[in-house]
Amino acid sequence: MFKQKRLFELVRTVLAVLIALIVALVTILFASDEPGRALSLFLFGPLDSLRHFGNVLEMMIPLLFTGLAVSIMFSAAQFNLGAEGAFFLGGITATSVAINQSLLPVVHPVLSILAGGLTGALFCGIPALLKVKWNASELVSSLMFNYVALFLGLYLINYYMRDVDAGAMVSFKLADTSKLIRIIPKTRVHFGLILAALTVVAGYYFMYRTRWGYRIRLTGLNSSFARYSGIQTASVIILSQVLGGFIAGSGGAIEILGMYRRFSWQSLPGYGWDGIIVAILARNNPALIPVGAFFLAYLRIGADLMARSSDVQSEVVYIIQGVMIVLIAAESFLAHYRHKLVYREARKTAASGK
Amino acid sequence: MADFFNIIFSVDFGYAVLRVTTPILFAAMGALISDKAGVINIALEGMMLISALTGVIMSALSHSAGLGLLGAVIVGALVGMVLAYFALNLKTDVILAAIAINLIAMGGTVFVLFMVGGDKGISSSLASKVLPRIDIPLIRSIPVLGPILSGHNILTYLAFLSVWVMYIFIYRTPLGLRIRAVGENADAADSVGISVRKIQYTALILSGALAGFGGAYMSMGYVSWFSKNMTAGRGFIALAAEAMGGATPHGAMFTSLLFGMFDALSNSLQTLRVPAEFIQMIPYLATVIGLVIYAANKTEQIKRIQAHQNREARKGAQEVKLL
Amino acid sequence: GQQGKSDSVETEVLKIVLILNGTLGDKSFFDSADNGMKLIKEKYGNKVLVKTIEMNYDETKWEPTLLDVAEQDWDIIIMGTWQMTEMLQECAPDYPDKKFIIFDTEVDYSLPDMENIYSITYKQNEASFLAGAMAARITTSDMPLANPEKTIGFLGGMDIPVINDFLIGYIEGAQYIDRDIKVAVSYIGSFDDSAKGKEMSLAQYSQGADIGYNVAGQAGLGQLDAAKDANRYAIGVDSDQAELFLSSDPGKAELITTSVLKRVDNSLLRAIDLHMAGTAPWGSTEVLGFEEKAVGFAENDIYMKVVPTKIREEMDMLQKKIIAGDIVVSSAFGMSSSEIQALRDSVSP
Amino acid sequence: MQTDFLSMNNITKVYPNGIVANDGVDFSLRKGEIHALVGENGAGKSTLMKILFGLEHPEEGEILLKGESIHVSSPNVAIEHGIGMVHQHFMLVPSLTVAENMVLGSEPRRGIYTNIKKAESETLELSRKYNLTVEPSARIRDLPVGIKQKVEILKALYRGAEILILDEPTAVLTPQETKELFEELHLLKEKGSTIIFISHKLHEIKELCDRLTIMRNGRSQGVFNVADVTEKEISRLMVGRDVILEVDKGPAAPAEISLKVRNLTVVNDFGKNAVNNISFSLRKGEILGVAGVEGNGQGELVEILTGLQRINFGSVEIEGENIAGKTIKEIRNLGTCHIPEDRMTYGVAETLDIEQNLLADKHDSPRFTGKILTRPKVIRENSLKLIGEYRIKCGSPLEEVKMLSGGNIQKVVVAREFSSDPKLIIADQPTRGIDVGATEFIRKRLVELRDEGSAVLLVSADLNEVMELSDSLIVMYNGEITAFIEDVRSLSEEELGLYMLGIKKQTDGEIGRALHV
Ligand SMILES: Nc1ncnc2c1ncn2[C@@H]1O[C@H](COP(=O)(O)OP(=O)(O)OP(=O)(O)O)[C@@H](O)[C@H]1O
Ligand SMILES: Nc1ncnc2c1ncn2[C@@H]1O[C@H](COP(=O)(O)OP(=O)(O)OP(=O)(O)O)[C@@H](O)[C@H]1O
Ligand SMILES: [Mg+2]
Ligand SMILES: [Mg+2]
Repeated sequence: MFKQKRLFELVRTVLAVLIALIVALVTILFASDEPGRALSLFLFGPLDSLRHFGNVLEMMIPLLFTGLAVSIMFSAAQFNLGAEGAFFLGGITATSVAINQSLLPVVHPVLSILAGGLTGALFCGIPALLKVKWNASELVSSLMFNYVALFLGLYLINYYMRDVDAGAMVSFKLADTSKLIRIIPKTRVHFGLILAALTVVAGYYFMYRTRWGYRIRLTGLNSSFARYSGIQTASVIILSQVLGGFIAGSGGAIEILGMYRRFSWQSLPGYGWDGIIVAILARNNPALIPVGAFFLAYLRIGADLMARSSDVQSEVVYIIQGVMIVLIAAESFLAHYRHKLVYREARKTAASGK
Repeated sequence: MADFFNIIFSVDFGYAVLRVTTPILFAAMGALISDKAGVINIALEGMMLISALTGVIMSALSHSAGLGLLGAVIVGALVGMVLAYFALNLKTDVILAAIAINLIAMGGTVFVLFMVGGDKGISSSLASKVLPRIDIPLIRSIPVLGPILSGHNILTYLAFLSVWVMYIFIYRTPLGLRIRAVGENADAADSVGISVRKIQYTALILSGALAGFGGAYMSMGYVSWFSKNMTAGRGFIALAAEAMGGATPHGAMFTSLLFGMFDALSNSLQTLRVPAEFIQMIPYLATVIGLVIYAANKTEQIKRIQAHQNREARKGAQEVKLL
Repeated sequence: GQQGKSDSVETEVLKIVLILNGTLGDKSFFDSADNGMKLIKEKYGNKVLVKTIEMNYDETKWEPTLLDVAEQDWDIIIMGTWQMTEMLQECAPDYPDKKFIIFDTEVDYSLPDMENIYSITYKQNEASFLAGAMAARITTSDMPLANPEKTIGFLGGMDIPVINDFLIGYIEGAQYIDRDIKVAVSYIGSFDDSAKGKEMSLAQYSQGADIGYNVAGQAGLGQLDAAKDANRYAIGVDSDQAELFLSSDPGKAELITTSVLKRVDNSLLRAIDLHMAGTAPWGSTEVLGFEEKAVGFAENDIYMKVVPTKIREEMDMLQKKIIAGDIVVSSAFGMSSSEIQALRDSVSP
Repeated sequence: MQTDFLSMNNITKVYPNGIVANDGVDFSLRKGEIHALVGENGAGKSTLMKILFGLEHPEEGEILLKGESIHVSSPNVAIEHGIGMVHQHFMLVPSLTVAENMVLGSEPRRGIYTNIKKAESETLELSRKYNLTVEPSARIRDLPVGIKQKVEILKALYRGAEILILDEPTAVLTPQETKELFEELHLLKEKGSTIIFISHKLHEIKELCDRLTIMRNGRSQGVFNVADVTEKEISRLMVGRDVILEVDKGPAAPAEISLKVRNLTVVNDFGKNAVNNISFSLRKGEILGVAGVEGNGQGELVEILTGLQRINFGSVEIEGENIAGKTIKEIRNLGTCHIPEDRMTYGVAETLDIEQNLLADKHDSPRFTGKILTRPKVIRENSLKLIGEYRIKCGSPLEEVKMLSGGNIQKVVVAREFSSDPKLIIADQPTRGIDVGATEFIRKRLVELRDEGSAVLLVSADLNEVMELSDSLIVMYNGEITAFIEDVRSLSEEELGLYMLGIKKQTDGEIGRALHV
């Protein structure tokens, strides 16, 4: 029974992907004179060289962090969208530590990441506090705080960390001691991937094998019940968001330390929203976060390669991404057939039971 | 400081507030109607963007601003329907489906603009129309208020009218009653033969249509062209305004105006000697503060009402008993 | 990789790729660069193969793209903005037989193996100086839409060095004409939100400015709408913004007295010309200004019609002075944020 | 033999999770009868009725109305065919008024507007006609459950129901309200309605119904004339074995005081005393019943005792410790357990599996959680043990709780709470809406726990239950204790009713005996 269902899920997903691909192909037919090549770039481009596959892994790193962060907050039924702002501010505070030229290796990135994480924790903690104290919707306040984060971050860079000798609004150079080492030669895949993997594993254990994770999940599923069971729901609500913020903030820090020479974002990088996509695709289960993150990263890189090397407009990739995401997350897609399967199965067991 | 007050109490400022508020108000009404039916619509941003482009293309093709508006509204409604199809029929998580729509809107509008106008950034090659401004003869002659209230784009008046219409619609008509019932207790609505799905479809389609008005205002009223990503987060702000306004038409209008006021203020205050980043933060911070004050008040109020109700309920129970 | 169709003259075809760290459609910088590619194609036809790649604004994608194209068989790889310099400095030495052009910034030639890079920078501050001077003349003039107040406007996209480089020139130009000129400065905080750009410009106009200058990409176009609503003057940037509206909205176009041009297109064509002639200065930077037609005013019909001859003549004269070095315009590059803030405050109305 | 007015033939329903809720069920109705549908929790009663009402769709089977096959694709169709349903759980919109709820879906109109005036007058008319008094302009959220139940019935009647399905309408009603309801149902029957009545209280069925259909495991066990079968026989057919309805309970052996309530007053936000200066004690080894019409302060009392609400005035001691300022957790750690009145809100997380639900109050106890990680093996052992012990009907411990029938959900709650070695058990309506087998089981467990030395506070609106289970009893009316009955066996149901309605009250001295000083 379970096996059949799993098989069905697989078939369903494959079919959804196929349909999405057909939609993609139709769109590409519109936009391209060489649709076959474009599609093959899109599908297999990420696999055609180590560097391109490295790009997928690079992109996965921030997605793993924000995906995990969002899934923890959503697990507590806290629709905090602040991962975006936390990631950005995490990058900024990490920068403020990383531009310091007098710290030791190893210690330096650790301090920077901690700084980023703490900022993220603080940032996502504020909507949590407002929620607990005054019942202000965390969805709305975090959405607004994201804008505040952007402008605050820009101010900090502009007035405190800007390298006036640089020709753009960028921070001073990050010290070499602060950088995360590259772990796969010929790619930019950095130590952050290992950190991300560890964080996701820890996240899984945390959510499903510790008392705190249990409390978060229980509060998210039914907070009245959680309270009745003796759980301090207010602190759980805060914990989930502070933790989510910490992870998102560290993610921002790690992204900067692993991928950049200087801090140079001038707008929110969007990984928070991507994190929501990943978390929902993974149904808030940390164990599935890598799958969701890989899927999204592969999609993005494939689409980029296609836009870059064929005549497909780069904007088309947004359309393809949107369609793919929606179809794959469509739970009732083919539900009809699924039910038939269930029904037949139930009849069979009933018959054999008799 | 004198400058500050000069700015706030100027006629131009008052006029600007209404202008800034208009698109947010439309989208907030869109947020409201779907919220009432129990579905959160964070695709407003994308819907507005798509409609903004549609308005420009349609008006350029038809040489009529009215048809442009019609096109924008219809396409907004269609996007609402697509969202409904995914969320209600295919059971895609509604937040995810909405994010996907926003993504598609962001790239799709530029793509379509490129296909239609051969340009990726702005629709200046399309001779699109703008919706007219309206002078209201009587009101215009009122001192001070006159110039603030008169001479706006027709959609500005429509936006404020929509608040009233929405109020009547939600609280006085059968469909409104059903929408509220579905939003509050879908099972109950289902059990009396109301199709929950149909109602939520209706709400999302209306929500899209309202976002369509907002989008049309952006490209055919506020400015006279479509440019990439021109809604710049107004759909999200509308969402915040609706929540902050306690999910009532008038509340949402009030908070939209509040946001409009702070936004207009931040636009005017740039000349103050404060880093621009801080001024740019004002509207968002003000929204959060407003939200907190509102929510805190409401929590208090609910507590009081609940207590009252409990008491009444108990009294009722006893009366029944003694019958 | 992407290559041209191979034909008999394959060996003679010069393959040029432009990688943009943004997207097309900004009606300024990137579009202008792309236009440069078109000019090159027009001029050299079959002798060149050109391609433009948009890398979008996501910075993590820039370096992989640069490495990709460097590996493919392009002869000349063109890119722009300061953000690309450090990547290029690391990449170029690995591909000594490829040529790289970087515009609007320069690489650090004290580093080893930079001989295959040619840098182009622009004197946008000098062109902005002229805009400031013209605005100052107009606001104090008796032109039909000018008012007695000595206030002019500046609408920036963000408070960042490139934008401020325009601002500094503008302020200096205005002050050069009249020390009492006040400059209302607003930053939109975005390069997309043209509605907000319009709103801020309207606020400036209502606070007494009668001419404004927008340096905010697509968001800056809002100023042109505002000029029409408020019936005031505007100055465009990067491309000839009057031309954008000439057919669709002539009334608006007439208010755009001129546009300050940063002709990336011209400079790229010039670079290829030099390369074809074998005189391209690989391994060094060229600073292009009025002389090379890399910056300048859009001297279109509206400029000729709307701006009084006296002012136009003065502008020509100032231009000559700048070229001759009699007037030296400061640059925002190298200034700290507080210094810029102080300068803004000193002219704030 | 009369011809069948309605018949459902060979109905089979398989839920998406693979549960076969109805397996070839035949069910038929005669015009003008009151037909009972009984069966254990999860037997498939509600499912069958939902199919009849168009809320669920069967995989097989047909429905014949007056001999003609009908296809009930949605509640709308059912309503058109004159079928009305009062659901097991209220299907009302709390913020709307009675009249608005009444007309929802078939609103009278005036132009584009809803004609609220007409809705209200029609409601009033209908309520007079059937003697079901309600106030049309009152908001549902302000109404007590009894009235809500009336609104539900009126709702069905408003839509012209000739066949009225009542899914456990009495589960939330007090005896008096039930009596009233029965009178109204008789009235309806006289006026020509046909009624399907689902209940787990067999005496009600004996009292009200003409025929009954018994279901077990998704199949029909046959149709009977109510007059021909005894309660005992019904139970046997339902459960498949003999059920002892009377609890076999020896005399209590009260020991020292476990719970001490002194001068407790609970003031609500409007300054009204929901609980007014009450004092009593509860000793180990006894069951103290708290009787009273719902809403007379029992809810608040329970909330205080379990820490869900803060104490305003007075004191509460559990196991010798004052609980003022203690968290729920700390109170639980004193040895308190709590069976909540509303199991879906406070008792379980619906979408969580059974195993994890069984863990809620003890997830962090050293038995299940080490320094950092939980112990899956011990947890699995625990859940399997409890599922077996409490006979929770489920496929596996990993099944979501919402897949269980109501009675089995209640068992999950009870199993969890009873398995924490409680010293003080606060049981609020512990057997509400569950079948006889499960009721028997829970009552037996309560007595066992008492005999093992736990103190039990039993709050129940079910007079039978309080009188059968309690050793002593306090009666609450209007926030006060109106009577303390030391030995329940000496009490008659009538006398208890008088105390509950506040018509009779003991002297302070008599009530003071509840202190056991
Ligand atoms: N929507 C549903 N999805 C899956 N399973 C369900 C659903 N509704 C009911 N079931 C299952 O179907 C079976 C029959 O349930 P049903 O509600 O018909 O029982 P019932 O006889 O009404 O029980 P009760 O006396 O507890 O109300 C149960 O095992 C229940 O868990
Ligand atoms: N959509 C659903 N999916 C899964 N299970 C469901 C669903 N809807 C209802 N159920 C479960 O099916 C069971 C039967 O539901 P029903 O409404 O008949 O009430 P009940 O509480 O089981 O009855 P009782 O109070 O007599 O025990 C319940 O346990 C309910 O939670
Ligand atoms: Mg002037
Ligand atoms: Mg049932």
